[in-house]
Amino acid sequence: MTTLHNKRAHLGIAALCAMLLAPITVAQDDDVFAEYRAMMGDENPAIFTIEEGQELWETPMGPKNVSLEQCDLGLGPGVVEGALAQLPRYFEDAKAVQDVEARLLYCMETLQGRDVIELLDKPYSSIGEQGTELEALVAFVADRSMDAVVNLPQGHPAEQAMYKKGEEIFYYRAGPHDFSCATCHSQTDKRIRLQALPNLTTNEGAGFAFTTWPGYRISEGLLRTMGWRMQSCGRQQRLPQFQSGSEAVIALETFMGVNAKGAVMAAPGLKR
Amino acid sequence: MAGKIRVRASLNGDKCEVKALMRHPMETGMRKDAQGNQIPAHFIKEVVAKVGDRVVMQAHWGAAVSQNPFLGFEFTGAKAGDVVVISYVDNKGETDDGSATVK
Amino acid sequence: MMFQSRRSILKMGGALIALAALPLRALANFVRNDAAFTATSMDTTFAALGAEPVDSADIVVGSPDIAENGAVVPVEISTTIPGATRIMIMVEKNPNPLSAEFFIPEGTVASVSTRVKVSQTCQIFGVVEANGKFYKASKETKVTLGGCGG
Amino acid sequence: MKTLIKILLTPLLAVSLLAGCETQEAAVAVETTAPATAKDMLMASMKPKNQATMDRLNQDELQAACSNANNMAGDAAAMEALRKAAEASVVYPADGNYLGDWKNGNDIAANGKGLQWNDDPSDPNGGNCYACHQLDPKEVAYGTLGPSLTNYGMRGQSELMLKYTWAKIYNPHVYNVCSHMPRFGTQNILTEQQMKDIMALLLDPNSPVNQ
Repeated sequence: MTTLHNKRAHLGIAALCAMLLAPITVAQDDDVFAEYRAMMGDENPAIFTIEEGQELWETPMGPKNVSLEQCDLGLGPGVVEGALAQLPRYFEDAKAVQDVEARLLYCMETLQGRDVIELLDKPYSSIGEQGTELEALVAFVADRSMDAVVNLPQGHPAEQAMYKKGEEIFYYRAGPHDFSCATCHSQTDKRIRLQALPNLTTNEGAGFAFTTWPGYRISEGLLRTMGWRMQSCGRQQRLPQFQSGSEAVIALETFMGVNAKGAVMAAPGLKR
Repeated sequence: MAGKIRVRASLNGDKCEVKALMRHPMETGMRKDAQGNQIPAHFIKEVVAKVGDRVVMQAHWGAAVSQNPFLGFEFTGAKAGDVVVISYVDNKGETDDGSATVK
Repeated sequence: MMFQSRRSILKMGGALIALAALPLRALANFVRNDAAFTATSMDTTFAALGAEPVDSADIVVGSPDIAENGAVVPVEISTTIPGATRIMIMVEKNPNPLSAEFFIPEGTVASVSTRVKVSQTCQIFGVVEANGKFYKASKETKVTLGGCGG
Repeated sequence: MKTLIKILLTPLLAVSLLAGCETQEAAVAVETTAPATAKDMLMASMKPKNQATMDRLNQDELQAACSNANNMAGDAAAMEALRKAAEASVVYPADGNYLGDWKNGNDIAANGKGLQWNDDPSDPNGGNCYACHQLDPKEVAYGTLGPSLTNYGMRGQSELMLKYTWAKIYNPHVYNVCSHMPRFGTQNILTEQQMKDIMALLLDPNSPVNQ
């Protein structure tokens, strides 16, 4: 009980700091929401999802009846602290660059012997639901990565290739509206309606975006992951549906994460 | 293990400041899901906060209170070590409670 | 489903007995007025409450001038009216204006905060009952169309 | 480079591909195919959903040329050819009437729906102009990716102005070959009548844009 309270205070303070110290330069018009955000205070319902994630992490499951506590998120088996600040990265066992979503599913499959097809099929909550297993686990990993410095490894050729491919996809224009990621995210101090748009080609903008996902999405009452953010951006680009943990998503996350080097993790934050 | 209500209670002078966060969908009954089906109303109707037998707050809510509701209030006469218990009942008869020790 | 496992779901028949074991229903005189909660305009809500509130400068309605999202609007109502025993939050243009009411027992500060849904730009009212009389004050909150619009 | 290929597909994705009716050779092929292009990677990472079909990942010449950091590719002659093609795609109203109803235009400008996989294809598409442009100065929720169009009507309603504005909406690449703005006419996002209503929103002296 005590530790949970502390954790919660920690989450609150960090979220508040993230709001106050957010490195993104906000145009003066965007200050219209400063009062709103201040009134929201430090009460972030993400705490529920984090606790659920911790429970899922520690509960033995699957045919092998083991927990995920020996899952290697890149910093060694069982090390959760700071892991999100160094993902996506190359994993020798999987022979693949994986992000947190792909890695968690990989651990469920290999450690617990679980069939992850169903989880892959519905990784994200619909409106009105209370959170998926994957969302809860990502929230837990994010919480334990709070304050860690973003530092994606780029030593392996596969990691370098992912960055390159991510950059290419970032500028790929397609669909009836001719949109690419760059349409909205390659200029500084712009907004779409009233929402400030981070420039993901800069350290500042990429840093803000990378360190604040996953986030509790106020408008939906749900904890949303970076994978969901990509899927939702792709939807508004009028493209088909991005799949959780897929290569293109990992490539885009790598592009953003490498650009964000040195930023400080502040997730799960509060989002619109 | 506590339920899905997070409570904080902290002394500030002679007042005890209480902040509670509850995990609840607070469905209005007016929304539709992706398949176009009406999502039935599901919301907290009543909340009570007590210290021992003393009621320090009681509220009736409609479905317009936001999802994962927040409740903040202050009361006097608390001392460190008191336990504030908050409980709710919703329109389906589901209940939950959570507590915090005053600090 | 998994996340609801700890919730006790009360069967209709056993509800009253179960409730007796919980700290609920502590104040028998603070009964929910369903007609007020289902009324569809400010006037009919006041009628259901049997209230004819007068404007008061001693009620402070705290809500943002502009809300990033109408689904969650922080609202704080406080009053210095002596003997205030009830605080209500009413959102003028919501399908049902009455959003919440709070009973203020002796020793509890007449100030509450919560977050409510606001369907469109409108006045948010704080209504206070003190010694059988009703008082009101309001503040406008603008609700914007969020995100990319899709 | 040749060692990278298999790395790009996670085992999980391979599993999901198998589940998605791929044959077992697909998993093997993953190990041996050449490094994916951006499009290949997108094709492998997305699934069609409702109206958002996979062919939306196919690029036309203009999209391909404008898909890089400089938002421009090819030599000046190639870019001019693309601009000319854009010019040729513009269809002006047959009845010579450019101005519809600004009230409808304002609704279309505020509507961000249309052509997404969660949109009902039987509903009219929106123009979502407010996402990027300021129009009615009383509307606070406007974006800044494009220039403010408040008081656009000050420019008058000359034949030149009508045609310029129409083409800008129909296919903005006529004026800026790698414009970020959608081609509302060429790509059939808006109907002719909807574009006339947007024209009125911009140019009608009674439109809130010009108050």
